[in-house]
Amino acid sequence: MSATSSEADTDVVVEVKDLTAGYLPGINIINGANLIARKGELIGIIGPNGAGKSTLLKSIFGMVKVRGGGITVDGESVVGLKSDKLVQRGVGFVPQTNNVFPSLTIAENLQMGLYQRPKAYAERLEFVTGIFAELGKRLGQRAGSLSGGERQMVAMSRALMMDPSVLLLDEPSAGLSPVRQDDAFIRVSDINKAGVTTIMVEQNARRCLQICDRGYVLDQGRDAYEGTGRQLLEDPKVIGLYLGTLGADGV
Amino acid sequence: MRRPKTQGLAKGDAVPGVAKNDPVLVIDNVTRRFGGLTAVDVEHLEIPRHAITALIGPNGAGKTTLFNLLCGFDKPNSGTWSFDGTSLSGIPSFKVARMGQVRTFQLTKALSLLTVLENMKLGATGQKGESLWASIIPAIWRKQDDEIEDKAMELLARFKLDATADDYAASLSGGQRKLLEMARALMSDPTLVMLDEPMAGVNPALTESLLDHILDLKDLGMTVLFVEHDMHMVRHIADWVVVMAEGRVVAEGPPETVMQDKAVIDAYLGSHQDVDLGVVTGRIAGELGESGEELLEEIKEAEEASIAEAEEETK
Amino acid sequence: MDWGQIFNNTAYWVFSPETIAYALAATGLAVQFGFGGLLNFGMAGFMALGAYGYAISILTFGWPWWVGIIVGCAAAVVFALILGIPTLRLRADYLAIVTIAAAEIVRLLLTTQLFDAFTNSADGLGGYHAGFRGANPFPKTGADGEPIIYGFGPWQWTSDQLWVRVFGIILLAIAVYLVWAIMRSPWGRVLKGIREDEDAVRSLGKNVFSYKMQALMIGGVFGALGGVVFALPSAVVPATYTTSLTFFIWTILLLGGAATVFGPVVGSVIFWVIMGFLDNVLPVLAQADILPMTGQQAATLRFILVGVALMLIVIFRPQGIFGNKRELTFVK
Amino acid sequence: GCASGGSGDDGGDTSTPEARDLTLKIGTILPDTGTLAFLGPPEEAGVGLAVDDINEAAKGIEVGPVVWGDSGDTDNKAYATTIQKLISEKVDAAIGAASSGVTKLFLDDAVAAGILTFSPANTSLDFTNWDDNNLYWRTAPADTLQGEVLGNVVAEDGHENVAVLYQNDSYGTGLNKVFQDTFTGSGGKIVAEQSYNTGDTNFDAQISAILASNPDAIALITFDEIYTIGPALIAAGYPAKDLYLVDGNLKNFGSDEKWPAGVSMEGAKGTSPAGPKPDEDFQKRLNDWWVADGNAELKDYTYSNESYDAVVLIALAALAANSTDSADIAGKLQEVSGGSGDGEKCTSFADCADLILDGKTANYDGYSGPITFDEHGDPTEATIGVFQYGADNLTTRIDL
Amino acid sequence: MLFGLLLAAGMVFLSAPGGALAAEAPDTPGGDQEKTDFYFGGIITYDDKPVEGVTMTIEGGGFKADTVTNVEGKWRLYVPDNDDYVLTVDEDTLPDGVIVDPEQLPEGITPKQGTTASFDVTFGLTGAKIVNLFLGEGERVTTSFADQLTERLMNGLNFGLLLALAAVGVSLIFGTTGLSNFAHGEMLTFGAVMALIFGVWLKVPMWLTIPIVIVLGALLGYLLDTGLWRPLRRRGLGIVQVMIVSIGLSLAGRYVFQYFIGGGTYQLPGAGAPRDITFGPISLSWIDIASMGVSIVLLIAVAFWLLRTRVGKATRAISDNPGLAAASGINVDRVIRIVWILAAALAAIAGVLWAYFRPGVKWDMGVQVLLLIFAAVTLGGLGTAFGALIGALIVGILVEISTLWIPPDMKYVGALAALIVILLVRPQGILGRKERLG
Ligand SMILES: Nc1ncnc2c1ncn2[C@@H]1O[C@H](COP(=O)(O)OP(=O)(O)OP(=O)(O)O)[C@@H](O)[C@H]1O
Ligand SMILES: Nc1ncnc2c1ncn2[C@@H]1O[C@H](COP(=O)(O)OP(=O)(O)OP(=O)(O)O)[C@@H](O)[C@H]1O
Ligand SMILES: [Mg+2]
Ligand SMILES: [Mg+2]
Repeated sequence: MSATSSEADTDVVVEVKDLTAGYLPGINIINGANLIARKGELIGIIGPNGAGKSTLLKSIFGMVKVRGGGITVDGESVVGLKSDKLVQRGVGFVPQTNNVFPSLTIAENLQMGLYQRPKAYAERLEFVTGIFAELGKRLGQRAGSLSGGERQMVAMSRALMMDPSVLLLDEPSAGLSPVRQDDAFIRVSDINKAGVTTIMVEQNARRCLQICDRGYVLDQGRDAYEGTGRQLLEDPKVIGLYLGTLGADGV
Repeated sequence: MRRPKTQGLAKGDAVPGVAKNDPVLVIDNVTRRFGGLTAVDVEHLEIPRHAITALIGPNGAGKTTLFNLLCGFDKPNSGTWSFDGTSLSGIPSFKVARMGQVRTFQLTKALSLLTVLENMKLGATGQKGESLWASIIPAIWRKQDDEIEDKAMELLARFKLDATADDYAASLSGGQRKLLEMARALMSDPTLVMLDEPMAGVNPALTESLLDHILDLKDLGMTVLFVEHDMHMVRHIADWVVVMAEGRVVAEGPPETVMQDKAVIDAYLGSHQDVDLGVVTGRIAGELGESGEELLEEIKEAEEASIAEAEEETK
Repeated sequence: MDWGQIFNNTAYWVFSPETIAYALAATGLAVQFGFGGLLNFGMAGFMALGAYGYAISILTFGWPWWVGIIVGCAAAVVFALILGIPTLRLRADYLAIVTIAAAEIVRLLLTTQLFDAFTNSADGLGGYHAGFRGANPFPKTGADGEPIIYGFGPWQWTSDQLWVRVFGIILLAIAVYLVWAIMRSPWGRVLKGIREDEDAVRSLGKNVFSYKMQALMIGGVFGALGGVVFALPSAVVPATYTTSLTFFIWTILLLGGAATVFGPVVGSVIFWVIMGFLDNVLPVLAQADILPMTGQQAATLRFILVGVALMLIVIFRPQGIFGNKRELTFVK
Repeated sequence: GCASGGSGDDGGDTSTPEARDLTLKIGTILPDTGTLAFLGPPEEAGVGLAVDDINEAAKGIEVGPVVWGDSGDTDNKAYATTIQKLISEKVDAAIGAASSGVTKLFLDDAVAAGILTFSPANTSLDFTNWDDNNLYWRTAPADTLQGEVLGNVVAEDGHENVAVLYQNDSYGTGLNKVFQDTFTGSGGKIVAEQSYNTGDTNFDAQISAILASNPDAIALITFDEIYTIGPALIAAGYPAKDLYLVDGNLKNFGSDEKWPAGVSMEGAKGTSPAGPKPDEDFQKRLNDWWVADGNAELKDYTYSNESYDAVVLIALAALAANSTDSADIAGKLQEVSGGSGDGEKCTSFADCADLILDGKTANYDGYSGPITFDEHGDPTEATIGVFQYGADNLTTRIDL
Repeated sequence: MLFGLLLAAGMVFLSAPGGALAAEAPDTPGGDQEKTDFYFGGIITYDDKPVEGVTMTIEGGGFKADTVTNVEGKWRLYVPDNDDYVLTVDEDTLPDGVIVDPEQLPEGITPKQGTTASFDVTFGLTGAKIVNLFLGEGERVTTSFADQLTERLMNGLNFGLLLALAAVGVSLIFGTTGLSNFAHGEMLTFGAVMALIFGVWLKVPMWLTIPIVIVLGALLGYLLDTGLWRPLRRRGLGIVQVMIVSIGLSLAGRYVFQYFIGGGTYQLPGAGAPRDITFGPISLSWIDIASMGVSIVLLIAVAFWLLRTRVGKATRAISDNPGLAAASGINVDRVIRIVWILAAALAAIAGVLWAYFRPGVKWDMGVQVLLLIFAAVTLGGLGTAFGALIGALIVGILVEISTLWIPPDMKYVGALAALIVILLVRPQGILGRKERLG
């Protein structure tokens, strides 16, 4: 893949090298994927359904067994580390599905986000409810009874609670209403600007590519295209295969 | 390439609760409360037949809850509704589905340890082999089953799931599950199909081709009611849009009109659909434009408001 | 140590009425749990009803033996109804506790002296064999008047014993065939769908409750038949139908593979072969002072080892003998 | 079953005594595991000691190594594999089981295989008319006799209002019924009647109900549950002297580490089938045998007498029949027990064997009493001893 | 009848004085007569006091004898044979105005035609027949229903509290891992057996034994988790599979106990302490009070732990979604291990309390309450620890009081039936909550 990655590259935060990973024996879902996120970068990953985007994030986060290749965070290999160890290293993750604790209240969900540093709760809560004001009013409601979009907000907030230095987001905007989507993207961008290296998987591909520094297109477990957000956004091939024309006609 | 929208659905002006010329679903005074929260409070709503209706509204507006009520998955505190002229209140969910009103779930319900194909075949209605006695004798149901399988494979191909037909549904990715959920609902040739955010998480390129399929279905006489947050899609295929907020129907009408509605824009759409977020966030240089500035303004305001609120609470 | 004898005694369990009975009940459980996802922990109750239905029909009412079997099955169906109507709406794990409790209630009702006239309370019933043995098609004695022994090697039976086995195996074969047939039909597909997510199946227009009830009944009838086969060569004693019996049936089911057709049969054979083998080998080892323990401790050790063996089999072959490994990746 | 009654009679003429050379194979199916496991050791000790005694006497019959088997209980189903083991080992007789329920479950198998089943402890009436080809026998006397003695003892002590706590099984219900009939027939009243199921471990509600009826005396028809019920009753302040026990629970608590120290049963009475010979010496021999076999000391002697007598009777019957065929033994069992009515009393295997070898008819009366079988294989005669606890929590025989 | 049946209780032969002419009461009943194998005997009381000096006559088969009741009101008349006899009470010798009231005769005995105090009497299977006459209005004081109820409620509370200790553990395990731990009964037995080993066999004082048991219980939990459950989680075994493993463990564990302590019942020191502390109708022993005290203290501690500590909340998070819990930085394995340690320690102490409550230590004492524990957990709402507490109290009390109305051999039927009924009304259990759909 990209020749830009070199050993001299000192501010690489997350590096995925020739990764192979999968669930079922004998079937690799990720087939030699490569990815680099430098300090403070906002990386977007797009691709068709079933391409392995979520699997890639899960492998970085230690939730899928890595079969080959390497993953480093801050220069150290994290292959084989369990999720809670990665959290200790400041990596936060919002999964695509099942991303809240249904029987816990919103407040408790958020507390879980801060499991390793309970003292900072009040401060972080303020930050998070600043983004999703709805949640602040319903802290006592059980997450299991929330609407789809509300869940998504809780999921995002939970990951933001811990003030991570690397943030992995799997389709954070799915199910959010248009205003909330824009909000979410802008927030992600803000957070990223504040120094949080962010890797975001999105099917809301245009929006994602608009704000990200660099983007990857993942197809069949390997990166098919790579470039700055703009390059991809305008690449006719990418448009034809992955972005579609619906959002582009600007009705 | 764009197909014409069905026109003349309503009997009068496009106001909330307007009567339709040929309603398939009529809802009256349906309310559902959870403790102190009124999640659904719909006075009157008609869904036009042979048309595609979009149900939009902010998160937590009560859209999914309304779906649950209409399909018998939840019991309302009050209200009546009828489908095709038959009252549905108190009818158990499976009967509702048999009558031709089929739904999908926003949080997908893939039948994990069934293969994708089996998931699909389960969707077909009127299967002879589903009665216990007939099931013992394959001769009774074999032929029908083969037909169902053919149909399922066809749909799967359209939804780009044919390669996974023999995999367990549990092994599908998030987006693939959404697709399966929708494809499965279509197996039953419903009169009215109710889709809860069918395209959330689906790749935009695929979405586009699927929309064509939905339009085909309409041409075949099916009625579609769907919830969606993707305005491009709504604009593209919806003949009619119903907007819900805080449980009520606050607006309805053809997409073009509704999306110009100030209240709808304020509460839901935001006026910045076409703003380039890259510019707004200052990541790339470019014309911010009027609406872009507005957007920034709004966000700042909202933030200040919530901070103020939080401060008040802490005091 | 006479390994030949130990082998023979162990091989006996391949065709024992107990094996057949447990296999039948486990097949019933396969329908209920393996395919239908119903956590029925009351299998002992169904078996008890089958056995008692059979015995009471004969002893109290003087009905023919085959009517007794029908009555046993009918009792199971009624029990399934009574149990199912209120409880099939419960969440799966609640169902487990309710069925366990219901089966215990059945056992206690059969034990109490309140219905002594029918059940002979804790003592149980026996001596109802005449009818069944009368229907035995295999001649009991040869031309020379000596009793005929059927079979070969470790499997040698009198005509009555053979008849019990043949009859049991016929029932089992029918049950297995039925399960095989219905589970590959659309009916089975719906049932499996219900196992995965009821609401999804409901949304597709299937009457979930009715399917669950059918599964509960079919499984219950197989359980009752298991109870009958268990009772055919022996007696019915209420203390037989404890929760342990249910647990053993569950273990058998998982040994063979929960959602499989032949799993329960193989599981039952494994279970009884282990029981029989350990019972034969342990005391011998203890007597030969290879195991430093008393005979009584050796007997106790058997159950320790049975427990450990069950654990190990489940641990190292969690999907069961016939189960599909692939399924395991996705279990919750 | 129906014994061939006449066969023993023509042995009376002065035919020359013939020497015997028999080898008898005995198996046990007694509870080593399960809820009744506490009954296993005394019963097995009884069997083992009897075998030793028989072999030592060397009267032309030798008992081969015993095939020890576990009957377990109805819960763990150990009996199922054990009976098959005994069948395939081709034993002539199986000693067991302790519980009537368990025996019921395997009896048909044993009968089909043609082995003699001989229980030292079954009391269920159902076996009397069981279709058993005359192959089922037992030494435990019917409860009827003990129940009546118990009823008389309680009545004669002048108690008017009595409560009963009994186990819901053939043993408990049978004994309870006879006890109640006798007791009410002599003028007393049953003021509370509580039962529990085999395997129950908590008797609180029952005890509370019994105490609430304020009984003058309490009859406890239980097995090992006495270890729970006894202390609970005494803790509740009920006087030990008004407690009445039965053979299932009449134990020497004083020498029993399982009984809580300091809980005195002084004055409590109990009934138990007992032979004419004193038990102390016999129990010591049982214990010695048991310990020599590599076990810890025996705590309990319930049904050891009956087990011992069962083996002796089988051996005597084999000797009398000059055959170790199960059916032949069964044919002689009634005779050697004295059931034919013309036997000469004898109280040990050696003595009885000598009689038989002399061509006479023996009438064995053993440690469990004057055993006499009827044509069903049920013992018809028994001596029921009455015992009382002293300050040392040990029983002494006080026959009224 | 050739008397094939029976024989006599009396085997002792004394050299009795011959000829029985009774004017004076003998010291021991029947001491005035020659002993035979057959006798009639009895006692005569009036208003619960023995009546002395009543003349009793026996006649039949050509034999006749009489005797007089002694100070205790007792009499005994030996007869030569098992035959039909007539027994007569000389009503003149009864206190003034007292007659033999036909109402108060023993069951099955009626006066002979034309008499009020002569009866036909026969022997049963034994050589003794007792005819007791309890005359006058004996007033019996029984415990009133209300008092019984109070007493049983107290017992039920005690039982419920110890069930709760176990149930909270089961509930926590279920709540965290989804596992219905069928081996929990053995964890109770473990505690009791350890108390037996240390408190009785090694003679460690009880105040020291209890902490030792708790520590050993915790150790058991730790070992089970590291040695068994955690590897199973690693292998990704399904919950039903793990459940079967717990069933196997239960079987193995139970028989391990039987292997070492045999099939008998043992008592812990202090078991059977007198119930001498009374409050109205309730009488308790100091053991009861200590037991309830221990339960309450431990339950409060657990409640505090659950409500106040983040580990408590983490248990629920893990039960919802272990993957997400890990993604939140929760060390899932560690929390689960803590839960096992806690549950096992609670179970061990519950086992000791159960051994005092029954009383007795027995190899299968744990399984006997397993179903009740599960009933409690379910009743309260699966996975809610506080529900388990409430459920346990309900079950404990139900078991204790239900036999006021139903036959005692069905005493568990009441509690189990109540469980079913409550679940029908509240399918999610008492404190359980419904899930949202869609
Ligand atoms: N079981 C419940 N208990 C309590 N509140 C509930 C329950 N179900 C839904 N709600 C609340 O009702 C409101 C409406 O929820 P609903 O799921 O219908 O929203 P929606 O319009 O579908 O939103 P979205 O677009 O985010 O999916 C939400 O605020 C939700 O929190
Ligand atoms: N738990 C699983 N077991 C087996 N296979 C799986 C599992 N999860 C995903 N897969 C397979 O891996 C492939 C990639 O899945 P993944 O979830 O990574 O896709 P994705 O790119 O995130 O798609 P989407 O945009 O739909 O979320 C899918 O084809 C799916 O079949
Ligand atoms: Mg994904
Ligand atoms: Mg919704």
